[in-house]
Amino acid sequence: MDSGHTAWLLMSSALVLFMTPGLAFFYGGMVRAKNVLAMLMKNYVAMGVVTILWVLVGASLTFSGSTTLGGYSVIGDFNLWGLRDLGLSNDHFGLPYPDNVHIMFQLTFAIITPALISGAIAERMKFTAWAVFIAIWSLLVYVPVAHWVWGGGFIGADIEALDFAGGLVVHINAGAAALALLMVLGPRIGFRRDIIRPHSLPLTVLGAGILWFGWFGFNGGSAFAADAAAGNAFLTTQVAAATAATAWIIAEGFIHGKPTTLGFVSGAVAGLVAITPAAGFVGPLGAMLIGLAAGLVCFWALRLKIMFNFDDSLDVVAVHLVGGILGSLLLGVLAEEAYGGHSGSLELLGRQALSVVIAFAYSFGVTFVIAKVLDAVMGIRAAADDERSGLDLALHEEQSYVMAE
Amino acid sequence: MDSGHTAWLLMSSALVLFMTPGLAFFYGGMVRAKNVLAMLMKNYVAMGVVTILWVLVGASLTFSGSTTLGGYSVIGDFNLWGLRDLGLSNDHFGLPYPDNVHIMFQLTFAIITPALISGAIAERMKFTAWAVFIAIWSLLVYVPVAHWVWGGGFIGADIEALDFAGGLVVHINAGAAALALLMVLGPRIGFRRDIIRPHSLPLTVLGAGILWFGWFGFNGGSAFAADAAAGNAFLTTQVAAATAATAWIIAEGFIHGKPTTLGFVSGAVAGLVAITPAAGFVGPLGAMLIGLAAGLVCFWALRLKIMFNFDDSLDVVAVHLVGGILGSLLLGVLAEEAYGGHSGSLELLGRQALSVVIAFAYSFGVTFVIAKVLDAVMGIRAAADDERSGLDLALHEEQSYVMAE
Amino acid sequence: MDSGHTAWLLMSSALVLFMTPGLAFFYGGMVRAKNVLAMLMKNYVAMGVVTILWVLVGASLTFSGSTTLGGYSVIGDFNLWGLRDLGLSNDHFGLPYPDNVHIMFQLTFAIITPALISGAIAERMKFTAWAVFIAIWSLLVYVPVAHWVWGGGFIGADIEALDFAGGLVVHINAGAAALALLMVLGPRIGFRRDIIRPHSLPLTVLGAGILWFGWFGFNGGSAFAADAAAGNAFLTTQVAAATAATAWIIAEGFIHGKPTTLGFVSGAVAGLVAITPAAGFVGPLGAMLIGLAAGLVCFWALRLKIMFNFDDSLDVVAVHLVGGILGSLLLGVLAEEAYGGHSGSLELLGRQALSVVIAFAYSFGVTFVIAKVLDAVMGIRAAADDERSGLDLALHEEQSYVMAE
Amino acid sequence: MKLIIAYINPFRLDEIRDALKEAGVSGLTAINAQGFGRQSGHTETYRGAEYEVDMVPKVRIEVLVDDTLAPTVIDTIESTARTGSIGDGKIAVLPVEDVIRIRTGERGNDAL
Amino acid sequence: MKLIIAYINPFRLDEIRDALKEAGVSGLTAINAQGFGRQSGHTETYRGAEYEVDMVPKVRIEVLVDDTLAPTVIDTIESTARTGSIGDGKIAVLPVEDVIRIRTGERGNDAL
Amino acid sequence: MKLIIAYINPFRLDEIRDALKEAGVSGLTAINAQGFGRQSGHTETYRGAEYEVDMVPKVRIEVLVDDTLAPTVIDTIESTARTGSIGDGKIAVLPVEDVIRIRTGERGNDAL
Ligand SMILES: Nc1ncnc2c1ncn2[C@@H]1O[C@H](COP(=O)(O)OP(=O)(O)O)[C@@H](O)[C@H]1O
Ligand SMILES: Nc1ncnc2c1ncn2[C@@H]1O[C@H](COP(=O)(O)OP(=O)(O)O)[C@@H](O)[C@H]1O
Ligand SMILES: Nc1ncnc2c1ncn2[C@@H]1O[C@H](COP(=O)(O)OP(=O)(O)O)[C@@H](O)[C@H]1O
Repeated sequence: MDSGHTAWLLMSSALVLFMTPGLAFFYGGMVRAKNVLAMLMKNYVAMGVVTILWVLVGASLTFSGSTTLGGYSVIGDFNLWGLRDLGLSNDHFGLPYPDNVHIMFQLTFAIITPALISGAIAERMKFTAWAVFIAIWSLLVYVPVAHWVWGGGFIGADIEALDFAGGLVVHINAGAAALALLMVLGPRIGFRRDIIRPHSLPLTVLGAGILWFGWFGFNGGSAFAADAAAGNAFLTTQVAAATAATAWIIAEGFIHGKPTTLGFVSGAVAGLVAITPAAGFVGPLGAMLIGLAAGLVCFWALRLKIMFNFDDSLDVVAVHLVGGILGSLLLGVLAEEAYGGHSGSLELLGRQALSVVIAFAYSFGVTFVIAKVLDAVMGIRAAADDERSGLDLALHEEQSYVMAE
Repeated sequence: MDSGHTAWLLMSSALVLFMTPGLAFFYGGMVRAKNVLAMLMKNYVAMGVVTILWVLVGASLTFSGSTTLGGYSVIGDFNLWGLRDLGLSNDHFGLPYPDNVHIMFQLTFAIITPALISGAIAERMKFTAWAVFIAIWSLLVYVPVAHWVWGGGFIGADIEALDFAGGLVVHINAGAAALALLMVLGPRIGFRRDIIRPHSLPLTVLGAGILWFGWFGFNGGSAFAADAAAGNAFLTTQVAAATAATAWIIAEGFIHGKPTTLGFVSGAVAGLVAITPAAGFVGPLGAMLIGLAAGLVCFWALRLKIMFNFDDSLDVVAVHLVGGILGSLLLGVLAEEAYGGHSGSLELLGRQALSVVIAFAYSFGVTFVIAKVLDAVMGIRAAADDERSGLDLALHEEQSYVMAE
Repeated sequence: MDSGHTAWLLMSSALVLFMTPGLAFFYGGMVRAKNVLAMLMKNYVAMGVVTILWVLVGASLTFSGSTTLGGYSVIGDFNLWGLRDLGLSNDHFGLPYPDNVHIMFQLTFAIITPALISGAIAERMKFTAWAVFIAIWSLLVYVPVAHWVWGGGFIGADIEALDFAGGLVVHINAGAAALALLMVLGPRIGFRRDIIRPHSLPLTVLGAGILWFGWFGFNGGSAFAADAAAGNAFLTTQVAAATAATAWIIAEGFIHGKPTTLGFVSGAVAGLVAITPAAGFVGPLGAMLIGLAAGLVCFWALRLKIMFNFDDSLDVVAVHLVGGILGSLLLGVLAEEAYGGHSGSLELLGRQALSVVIAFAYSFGVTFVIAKVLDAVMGIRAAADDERSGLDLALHEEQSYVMAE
Repeated sequence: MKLIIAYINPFRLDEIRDALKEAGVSGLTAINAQGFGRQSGHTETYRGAEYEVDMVPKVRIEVLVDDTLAPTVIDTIESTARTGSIGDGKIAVLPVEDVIRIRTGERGNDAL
Repeated sequence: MKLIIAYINPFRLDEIRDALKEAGVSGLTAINAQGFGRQSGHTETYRGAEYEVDMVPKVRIEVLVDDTLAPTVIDTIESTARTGSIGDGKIAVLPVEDVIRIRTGERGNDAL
Repeated sequence: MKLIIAYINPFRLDEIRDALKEAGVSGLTAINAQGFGRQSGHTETYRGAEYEVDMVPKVRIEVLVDDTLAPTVIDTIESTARTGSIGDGKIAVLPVEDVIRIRTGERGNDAL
């Protein structure tokens, strides 16, 4: 074990954990004032529920052993339940830092992934249903997909698709689930009729700043060491975010006449999403291309919800699903041997495409079923009156802002 | 000296320092809009005053040498005053990182401890009295207690009580002081008669997010190395926070019908407090038990201020005093050899209980006297008119929010 | 390469990057509600534009080779353009961590420097003009000055002036540019006639907290290692910030009768600025003196804009220019051999003074010309109606706060 | 001329404004308000303390109209704002002695 | 019917509302306002610049009542809001021609 | 007595208040409002969705005056608020039956 690598992974874990509050504010600023606490809560609760499940069984099912199906590893086993046998060594993963740090680092990814979904169902989903949903979703969707890609499962081991820090596991996974869940949930009252504006863009901008900051742990930590690969992932992350943000506001300027603050930070997040699978496989110029593509394509993808008439309230599909797919595919073309040992090729692109299809299909399908069942069992949508008067008061008996007392 | 350990302790110092702004916002969101700046200021000023005192004499009195009383070390000496002889080595502490990093790391604990007290005296204490109070309190209360537990004093060396990251030194210490100070200060005008609501829960939620993030430095850094012990402390911290937050909102759901956002973050902080003394001595499952207990017990402890009719405005007693005691005692039972070299036992529990009683009694008693003397000398309570119109304008000539210009 | 040093520099890069959002909020809280998004945007956009330019040519021109003029190195070359040859080694800089980490760390300084300028031109400058301005300014001002001081250029190599973390390169540079730009831009409508108040001091206080936190990466990372020198820089940073903040509010108390929250955080930033060039060259007590001087002198320097009647909206001159000069000069006196290998002397003071004059003159002069040209070409000032109704709506078609929907 | 004041539910504002526009009203002013009335309030809970808050958020709109348009305005507000549940709000009609358009100095009905 | 407007100190709102409730008033509407009057304002200081701000935060309440209840309402507000210090505020009484309850369409006194 | 209501542009408030003070007015109350009228609104754009927002921020001031001062007050507001562009706002004059100063209990003109 090496103290420097350990230090960096500890720090990366803290950074990624901090992204969930960042995401909460990124989303929270975009909803109406009457729903801001409900939005924050839907994110923060993932830090509670997912942690408990991860320690009890999630980590084990993802990273301990393999259960095979037709020769392919599809899930881990229960040997590590409760993390009882983790100890203080690095025997389990053989990484240059302790196993408990690796479990912690991975936990932070397991937390933010379901939290990402919450943007799609903003301002109308019941809190209890949400809490139950993410518990089930973590175990039935996140854990298997993470196992397939990073835990020795068939996407990583057999298809040999690349996913540096979570294009498949985090962004496509969350984006596909968001789409399925919002289809079951239906649009907000007043969708496309009323003006539904962000109540506090400064909160959104703050959240984006925290996300950007935390993403260095997300991608930089995914090198699993404090070395030049981490440095490269760090740098490509910055370049992609910067380029995507800039591209987005330039596109906005052309199309709407004005660059917007929300556009800049949305572009930044799109760039961060798209570089996630690729961060360790491309160099700074490759990252710039990915960022450019992310800024333009995700900006364009905002129209999908108009074209297909679904209420993806905070654009999880346009940013995370589209951005995640984009990055996963572009990496198949832009990967350079010198950075991560892989070169872009048609064959790699094919493997990437296959993995994208699998992750999307699995996440969309299973999430749809979970949502339908939950809706039948407990109802997942808040009452219309509660939605109108606002979820903060209706679901949490709290007022977000009381300015004149 | 080792660069990896140094990197982690530098980072931990930054993280813990960042907790004080986090705490400021955690508290600041809970007061009324007319008092938010005064609340932020009472926290931030600790970063000023305590730093100066620490460099001049505090660090020396805590960590340099011992002055004994009846054979027990009760305080350090002045040899390190002004940190003049600290140099660039690690000779003084013999830790695997430079002495100046250790002094800095410890300083961040000395800053946040008095800041914690400010929640109890919110919305009514004079600023100048507060600034003088924390200066005196740091030297007469924080420094001795920290010396007793961590600086070679009798609690650590003779009673051999365990306190991984500040159950005694930080939380019980601050909680007992909060109780004493609020007794001298009296309740806010309108306590239990008017509706006194948080003015901006999003700020509180943000502050909680920063606290949670920073706490990884608090507990993780207290391993004094970037190793598996740090990793374990990091993980137990996360588990306890998550479990306590979840337990709190479940309890709330049962008792009040709705889980609240403020409940979730309060529970998280309670869990973080309770795990603080134990983080390096228990494993993930032990942490889960401590978190569960913290969530339920601290939630219940909110009633103390109703039962005994004292105005602990932001519940420092229920969260920090009760949580700190809980964690210090449970560690006596749940400690596992494998994690920190100590096993739970009746005997350890006894030592923990004794240390709790001493820390509580000393902090409560001395704080009470300081408060009484200060009140006689300069008056510690703001004028009733200032309290009514709000401390921001009255004490600082500032307006917190000016939205329509 | 050393994993510990790498870990610390990775982390420092993240911390410094996070300072730009921090600065955005520090500034954003101080403007009126109708201009907050425009202010945030002027800061965030630096994270976009400067990153792209840095990767393409900025890093190369600053740190790769030298182009000499009369024997003095005045700029680098284009050999490193696009960072194509950076690879995964540390060959280029020979530092104990990868070259890509060093490029990234330096990038974060290149980003925040132009962002600092935005405080001077708040509430009236066009966004597009600003974006173009920082692009040009980065290449024509930041890059050369950084090369002169840190990239092998004549200030570092020939004058042998000291600048630990950016007194010349960052603060004097930005402060002088701010002065030049605001002279071209002119004062806000209503300057010195209307009451122009901060719209949300909590945002400013939050931004200051983030800045303080990030500054540990700024100064601590500038030791280019996780060692005792980093530890010392970290500690002196804390001491200077604390002392300056405390000194500022005491001065305020004497002169205006009340200490203010804005005063405390302004003092902290002034202290952080002043210690920046000196952090590695003085010890804790030297830092205390620098902090004391910064708190008092920068507080006094607020009057400059009244005396000379210029609208430095958020006091970039008083804090960054004056603070930067102060620190650069005091370091010439207070430097101690034991900390950074240099002792204060008249001769060192002379070298410092010369470097200050050069940095100021160059930045002021070139910025003035850039501003004049830009103004002639595209107009840099928003239309009067836009300024009156607020830049958020006029330039970005966004509303900052929508509280009642 | 009349000043017609209505206390309405915030989420009806857009619809009512559009309906009034169609009914020929040339302007109105809306203000955020807190209303107390028959409509019951709500409970808020902070760290175990339950508060009954009996003020609910309302929007108060006011429209200056000439006498002939007044009944139409009242009817329009009534029919657009009515949901039939408690809290739909009230309309009050006040006499106005004069109206002045600042820009032009026009007075009386011309100023509307 | 009358419309009774009162400008009061914000921290008296709860008490006044409770008193009015007891006095038989069935509803009221409160709005945050800034008042300028004899009550002196305050100084604000930002980075050394001192500003005299002469607008103070007030709450403006308005109550629609029938003519018989009007005097009681005025008395109640007067006695509950009075502290005797400058800034206690003012009450104005305006004539109202009609009141309509939106939910039921009732008019006049019945609508109150 | 009259209640004079004016809907004005927010950035004119300070000037108008100062002018009214000079004109002999002893107090006024200002409220933030959203106005809809001839003045066109603005476009807001959030992630590609363009909204036409036709409510613009206004300040609504109200001044209680005795009958003799009323014309001066109207003139003062008119001349100070006028810029000649659409959106300068409107003034309305309402009859007031009584005014009470809470602090002293004075009534009518004495209460102003
Ligand atoms: N007497 C009154 N004076 C002023 N405002 C009133 C009065 N009564 C009701 N209101 C306003 O009308 C709103 C709706 O009244 P409420 O009694 O709750 O329902 P409804 O109008 O359906 O009977 C209240 O919230 C308040 O803003
Ligand atoms: N002529 C007026 N027109 C409208 N509002 C007024 C007027 N005079 C006072 N007010 C309101 O009443 C509040 C209190 O008035 P003030 O003169 O300060 O104290 P007092 O009512 O005790 O004499 C003011 O802040 C303002 O809101
Ligand atoms: N009929 C009306 N009733 C109430 N308020 C009105 C009315 N007409 C205009 N207003 C207010 O006056 C403001 C200015 O009116 P507008 O028609 O835009 O310009 P102008 O007064 O110059 O004709 C509006 O924003 C609104 O607040």
